[in-house]
Amino acid sequence: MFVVTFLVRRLAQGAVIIFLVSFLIFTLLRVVPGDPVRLMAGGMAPEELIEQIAEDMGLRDPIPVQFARYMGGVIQGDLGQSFLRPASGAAVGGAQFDDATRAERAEVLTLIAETAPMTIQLALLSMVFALLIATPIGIAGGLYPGRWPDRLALYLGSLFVSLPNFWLGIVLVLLLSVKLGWLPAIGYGGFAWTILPALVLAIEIAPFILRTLTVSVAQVMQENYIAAATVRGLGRTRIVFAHALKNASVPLLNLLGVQFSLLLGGVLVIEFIFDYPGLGLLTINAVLQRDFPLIQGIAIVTSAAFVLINIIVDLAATAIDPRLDY
Amino acid sequence: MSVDPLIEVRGLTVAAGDRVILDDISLSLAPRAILGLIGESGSGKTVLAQALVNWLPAGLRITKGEIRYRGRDVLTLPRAEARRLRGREIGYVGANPAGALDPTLSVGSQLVEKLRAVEPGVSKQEARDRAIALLGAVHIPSPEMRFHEYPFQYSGGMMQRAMIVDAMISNPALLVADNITQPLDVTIGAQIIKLMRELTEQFDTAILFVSSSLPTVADLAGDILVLSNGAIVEHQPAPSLVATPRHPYTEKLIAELPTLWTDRGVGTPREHAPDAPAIMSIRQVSKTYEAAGKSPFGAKRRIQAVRNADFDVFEGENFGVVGESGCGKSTLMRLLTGLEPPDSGQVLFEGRDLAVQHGAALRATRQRLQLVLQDPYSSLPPQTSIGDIIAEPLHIHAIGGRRERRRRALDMMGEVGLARALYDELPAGLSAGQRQRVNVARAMILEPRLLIMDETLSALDQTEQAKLLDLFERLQAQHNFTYVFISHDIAMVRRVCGRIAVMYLGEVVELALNQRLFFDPGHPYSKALLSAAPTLEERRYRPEDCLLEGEPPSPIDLPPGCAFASRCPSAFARCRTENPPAFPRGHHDRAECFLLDPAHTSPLQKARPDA
Amino acid sequence: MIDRRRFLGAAGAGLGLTQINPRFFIDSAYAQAGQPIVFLSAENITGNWDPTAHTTLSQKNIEGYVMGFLARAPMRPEDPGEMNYELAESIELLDGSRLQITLKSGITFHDGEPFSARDVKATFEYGAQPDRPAQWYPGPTDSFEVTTPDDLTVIVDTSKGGYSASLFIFLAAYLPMMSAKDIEAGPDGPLSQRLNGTGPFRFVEQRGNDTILEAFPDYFQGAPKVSGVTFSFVGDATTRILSMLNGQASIIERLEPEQLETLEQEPNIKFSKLVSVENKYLWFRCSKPPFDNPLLRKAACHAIDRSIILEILGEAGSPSSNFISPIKFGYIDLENYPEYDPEECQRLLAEAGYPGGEGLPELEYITSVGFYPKTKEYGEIITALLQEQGFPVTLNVMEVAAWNERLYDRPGGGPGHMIDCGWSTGSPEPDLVLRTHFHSSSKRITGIVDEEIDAALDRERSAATLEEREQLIQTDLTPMLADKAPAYSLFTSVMIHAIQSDLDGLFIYPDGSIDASEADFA
Amino acid sequence: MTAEGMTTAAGAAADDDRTRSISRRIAAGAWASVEFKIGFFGFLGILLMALVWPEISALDPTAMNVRARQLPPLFLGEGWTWAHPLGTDQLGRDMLLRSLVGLRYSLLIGISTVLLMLAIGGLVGLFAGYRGGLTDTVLMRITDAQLSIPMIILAIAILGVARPTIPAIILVLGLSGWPVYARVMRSVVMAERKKEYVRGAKVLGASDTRIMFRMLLPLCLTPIAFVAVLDVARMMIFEAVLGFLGLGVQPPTPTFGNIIADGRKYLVNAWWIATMPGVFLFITLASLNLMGAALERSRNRVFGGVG
Repeated sequence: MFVVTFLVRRLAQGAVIIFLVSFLIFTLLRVVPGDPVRLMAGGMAPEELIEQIAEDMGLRDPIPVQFARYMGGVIQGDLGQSFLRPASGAAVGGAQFDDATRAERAEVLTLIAETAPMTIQLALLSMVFALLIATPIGIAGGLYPGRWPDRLALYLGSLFVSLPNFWLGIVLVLLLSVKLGWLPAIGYGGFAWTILPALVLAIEIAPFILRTLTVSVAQVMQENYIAAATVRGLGRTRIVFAHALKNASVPLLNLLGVQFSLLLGGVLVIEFIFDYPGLGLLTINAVLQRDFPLIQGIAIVTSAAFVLINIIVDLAATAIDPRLDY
Repeated sequence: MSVDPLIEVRGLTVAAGDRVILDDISLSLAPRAILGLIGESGSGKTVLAQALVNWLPAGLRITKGEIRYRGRDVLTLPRAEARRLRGREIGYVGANPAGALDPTLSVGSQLVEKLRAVEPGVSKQEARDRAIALLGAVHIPSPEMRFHEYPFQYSGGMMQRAMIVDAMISNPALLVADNITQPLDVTIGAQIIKLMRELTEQFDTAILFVSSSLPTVADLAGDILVLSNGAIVEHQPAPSLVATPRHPYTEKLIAELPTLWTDRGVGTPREHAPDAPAIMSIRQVSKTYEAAGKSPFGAKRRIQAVRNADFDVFEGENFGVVGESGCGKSTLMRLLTGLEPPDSGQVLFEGRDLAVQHGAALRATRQRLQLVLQDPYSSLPPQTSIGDIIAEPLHIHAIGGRRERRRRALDMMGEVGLARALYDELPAGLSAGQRQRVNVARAMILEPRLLIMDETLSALDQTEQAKLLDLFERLQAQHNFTYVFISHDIAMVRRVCGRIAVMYLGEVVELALNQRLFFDPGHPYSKALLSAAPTLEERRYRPEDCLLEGEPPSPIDLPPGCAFASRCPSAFARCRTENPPAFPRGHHDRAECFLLDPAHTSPLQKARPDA
Repeated sequence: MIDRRRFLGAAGAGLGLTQINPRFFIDSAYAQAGQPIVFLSAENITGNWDPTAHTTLSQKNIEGYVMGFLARAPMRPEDPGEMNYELAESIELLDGSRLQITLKSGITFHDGEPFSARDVKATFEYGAQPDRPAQWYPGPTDSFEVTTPDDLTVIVDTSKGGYSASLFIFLAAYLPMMSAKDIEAGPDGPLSQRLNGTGPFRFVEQRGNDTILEAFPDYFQGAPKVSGVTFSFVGDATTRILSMLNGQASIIERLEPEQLETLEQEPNIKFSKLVSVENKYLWFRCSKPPFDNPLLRKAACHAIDRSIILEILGEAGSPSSNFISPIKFGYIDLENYPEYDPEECQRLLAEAGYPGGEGLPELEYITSVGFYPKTKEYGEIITALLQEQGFPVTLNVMEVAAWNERLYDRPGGGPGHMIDCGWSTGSPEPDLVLRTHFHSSSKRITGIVDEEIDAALDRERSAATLEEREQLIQTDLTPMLADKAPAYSLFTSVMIHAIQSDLDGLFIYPDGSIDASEADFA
Repeated sequence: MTAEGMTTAAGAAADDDRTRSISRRIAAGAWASVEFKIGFFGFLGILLMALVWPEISALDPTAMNVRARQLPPLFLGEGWTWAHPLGTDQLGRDMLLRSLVGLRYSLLIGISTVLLMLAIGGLVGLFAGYRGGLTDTVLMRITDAQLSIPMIILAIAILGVARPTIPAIILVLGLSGWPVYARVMRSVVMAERKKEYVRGAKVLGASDTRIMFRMLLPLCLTPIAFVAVLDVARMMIFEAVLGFLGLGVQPPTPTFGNIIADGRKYLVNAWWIATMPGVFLFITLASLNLMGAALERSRNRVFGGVG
């Protein structure tokens, strides 16, 4: 019952967030310089034609009017159509003319639905890798503050955070794919294609997990109940694994919720480098092409994902620590 | 004694680096006996308790001596065995039950976990049954349900009982109880003491009862050890120790003990002059908080923190407000200091309503109305130096220049007995007593007229308390302050306050002059409070007669009728349906109890000893 | 016809068998027989499959696989004007204004329709419509007339337009033949939805960034040996190299010299290096100050040391001193082409009224990054060289889309003052560059309006014979352009493709399109 | 922490412990550890090099020498020369010089961005946490909204159209990165707000502004500052990512971002171009972290927290 009311409340708040995001992005895209119509119509198109198209598409209406129209669609599950991508799925670039013969444009929702699962697969795998790398070291660092595991965590974190993801991506491809030939790297042809990009992404996220874990484990180990557990006759292993880690996982969970956008940012670049056909690649292309409906759609979907992930994180945190209530 | 001692300590010395914490301690404890250990804070009593279970904090080392449990040397045991011995044979209950269990697991599961860790053979079901049975044995209501609840859902008293269950669940031969009643309300503390006594009888457990409160120890223990500066200075059976202390330290301890019923001339409670004007008037003040309900659509939960409080504080007097935790004292403090406005009613300071003052006017008023906070630890900003903390009010009110402020802060430090060298130090290094002096200095530097002391002395041991009380008296004589003491400490209030208001669940149930309250309480709750107060004197009221088991109802869903009815031995039908109004008892005194209704003749009144 | 396909004997070819290697993941993914050729393109394609709707090179390359042309121009430097007939049996000038095209018989489109003169007529007329973005020279639809005496004969009459019908010869290699049926279906018809041609590969679908083509078994010159072609857009040059290295790609394009160096160490990769039809230019915005002043434009040209640029480009660039590529009809090394000459530059600056660059406004030089090799690098060099002479230039490096948006002239002049761009057309026809950019009716990027240039362009278009036309281009038009310098051609691109060694039988045209009809994996 | 501040702190180490202010004691405590010294000298060294070397070097970080391009660093490969200790880049520019100048700009971007994020996030968090109620709800929903848009989408959306200059990059990154700080700040403030000394300060007559800015802010900033060090590095990398997308600082100004982004193409032939800035970044960050960790320990010692 509480879960239901909690969900109702959070989803309502989430709707507000998504609305704010939509408005923010919508406004931003319309006040920054750069006319999407010129891109749609192509550089060679005459000015009158550009104005004509803009008028027809309602792009010269006041922003609130445009926004209202757009949100009206969004509520009905219609994120609009891409300015540039045709329904046939072709990517667009270069200077084409928006003549009468242009193909029907693709639905934003379809484009996102096609690519999102790929990105989810990538994100999940990288999360698994990141946890595999960061948890043992982070926990050891937290258990022995000031000693070598703590330092290892610190230096490893510094090292990882200094590695630009696109640099690391290339180095790893050269090593693991080109030199050793262990893994495929570019494009997507099956699950194996996800491993390398996920690894790169994992190394990008790991420092933050490392740091949070080190700090929170160290903090939990200072808690009264950890000290008391010894005198209550519990073994060290049990104390660390059943109590300390459980409590230390709450800040980690929260971090994952908050740093969601970090993950997404990484996904963007990594998908571009690896030519991985996910949401990130779609986003980069959309942004570079000024495909406004697509950018908006992606922003809405990602903020919805953010809201959902944070609800899940909070539910999980509550399950771990009942004090948090709902 | 013919029985072999359960535990025997010989020549135990514990040191932190070069500093000796415990010096050559020897003691022995027979099975089923209760040994009391008394000492003020810093005497090393907690270290001793922890040394007995071979669980010393990092940095402390046993340098000499041995601890034998049933003849085996505890200190040389292998780690795993020591751990099992610790949990199974020797139980330990600490002073702070609040953080002693993992907050993310239910109490029951942790009890089961503990039992199975020290007694691997026990099945889950068996462990569960035992835990529930013991929870019942320590008088936790509906133990089956409570078993599944989380630590944060337990009140302090219940948590302490749960910790006792945790220690007792493996049926240990020895229980080390380290200051377990200290954080509890007196009525709850009294219940715990009663419980300890039952335990020795019921489970044949020997208890080492460590406490800083001599009356509590004397009440419970057979023999008492007195620890001072890491050494045992005296060892006597309880009655003889109280009657004929041999060591000067013990004598001093007994002498400093505030008394309830006998007047030993340690200062007189300060009453106001008959014609003194009211400096602060509380007029029908109520305050209700709303807690977010579990459901977004459901009703908010209303916590009635203060209900219809109405009294005056007269200039020059010491006014006391007593009550147990949750009675609304803290809310009252916030209302009195104008931190929060009341929902209804008025708080008048010097005749002006605090709630309507803002900005500069309010700031000016605040110069004359100051507060000394309760917790010596969280009340000082941790990263500001002591000098700056004390000078802060001058800063805020833009009084004096830099030098002037520094001079005044240093003067004030001198007045409250803080070394000038501490000016640039951080509060971190200070003892609780010193911290409270900083608090007092900070409040007094503005030379206010009314000082509100919110549990200011609660965290201090009696020696420190006595010193600060002397300080307050001296400063009052010098500056002519009016004090409002908000406290749960009956003995302190008895010593200091001229008039006392007793609060229970948000209501001022009784308001009386000092003498009248103690010798002729008008409200059964006042009487229960008095009966529970630890004292070495012969008790005027026996707890058994005055208080029923159980804890105060939650202020969220108050039952109709008198709030105390559920714990009141004298309650009758009317009490459960109707909330008694205040019945005047002469002077400014009054109490809210139907027993005082002229229309009612109660057994209590008949039984009044001095009637 | 016979020699139109040359097997690649280029550098690194035929070096051993594929190395055996524990690529268990890759192998499992690539082991199937009849694998397609995976081509990684540096440039994105448009969403509109109508061949006349774009000038995008990568899409032209896809059309190269799918579409048929009347003739193809291999455009090798030895003989820039060489033409090989494909769909045409012969192309003959009947007289100055009439061209007769005879078609091969028995050719069908991928959709099963037979290819006939009707389709040629429709294609010519549709492709020359003024509203077609790729509208091709020589003139709008109403300036010529196409008649089809029978199913295999087409006659083009240009007497209405007043120019020579010979201009259609080179264009035969430029315009892909579309089906008349598709064209008739109108703007919303299948033309924009898919490609339909007579080429060796059939368009299957667009899957994200991949264009899937499969072998067309009824190709009139015999079914291709490979199962198909996967044409993928991969924006990042490094990513393309990496997929070449790990064997996922069969061909990649637009290699940079360093990448060439990297790949040359690989035994199983061979290369094709071709001087292309593409020149890279520094375009001046001639319709707005200060570059509306030819003196200043020339001064800027003299400030640039093209030898440094070529050094940076290494094998990716070939020197040329004209506005068209050496493999275009009419190329000549111009004698008056501006060379690096600081003194001349200073002199011209002073003459233009900006001695030492004094008084010049802040100048913006826009270049792209990601498509053409080394643009940023030589952009930095050009900026530095111009600054050395006192031009207050700032370089603005943009990703392709942003650059593209700013590329073309607009009323009041295009953005910035100089912009970097190349121009490539799959035909020897020089007017596809010269007329497009420098005639006041087109003035794509520069925005130049100059009557003398217009007149020179018209003169060479109206020349009676090819010889006369060549003469006019070499002695009249291009020297005039070198003098007025509406743009500065920096060099001619060398197209470098890397190809897996086991892939044989490709023929690569200088515009980058590839004939893979006889390609096969060894 | 500026180099200057550190030297005075170090100088003060000899003074009498008692009369020294708290901050000096923390600095002195940190100074006593070897780690701090290593970090300090590492950072100081690199900072001095970045500030001084480009000024005194005869070379120009933007001067190209195409004939001497892609020379390897000392003792590595063929053709190295003492004139270019870290080799040259794809246009024959000195890598040492470019890395150092790049470090300047990257630090400028990293630090200003983090300061901006701290300022916005700190203020939002402070107000939300201290005021609570409606202020809190509104501010936190805005924060959540901002947080839910990946920074990079926002950055490329804005920078893709408004051309990237250093101030624009700082502004965009700063404006999109603050929510995390706002959330952290809010939770710390909410915890502190309930403490008694805040109540005490109110009774003393302190205004809300005073409590927020004089009492809570300094207290809550310190723990956040240590997170911020990690973020400085992250922002420097982020600038590199923007450079990689062609939205970074424009040439010829070298930043770590555009050096790495441009050098990436040559990773196989001339690995040092893209790698050197990374090495500098690591040294800078490791030094900062070493100092930070030592300061944190010292601070905990002085404030009586856990060591």
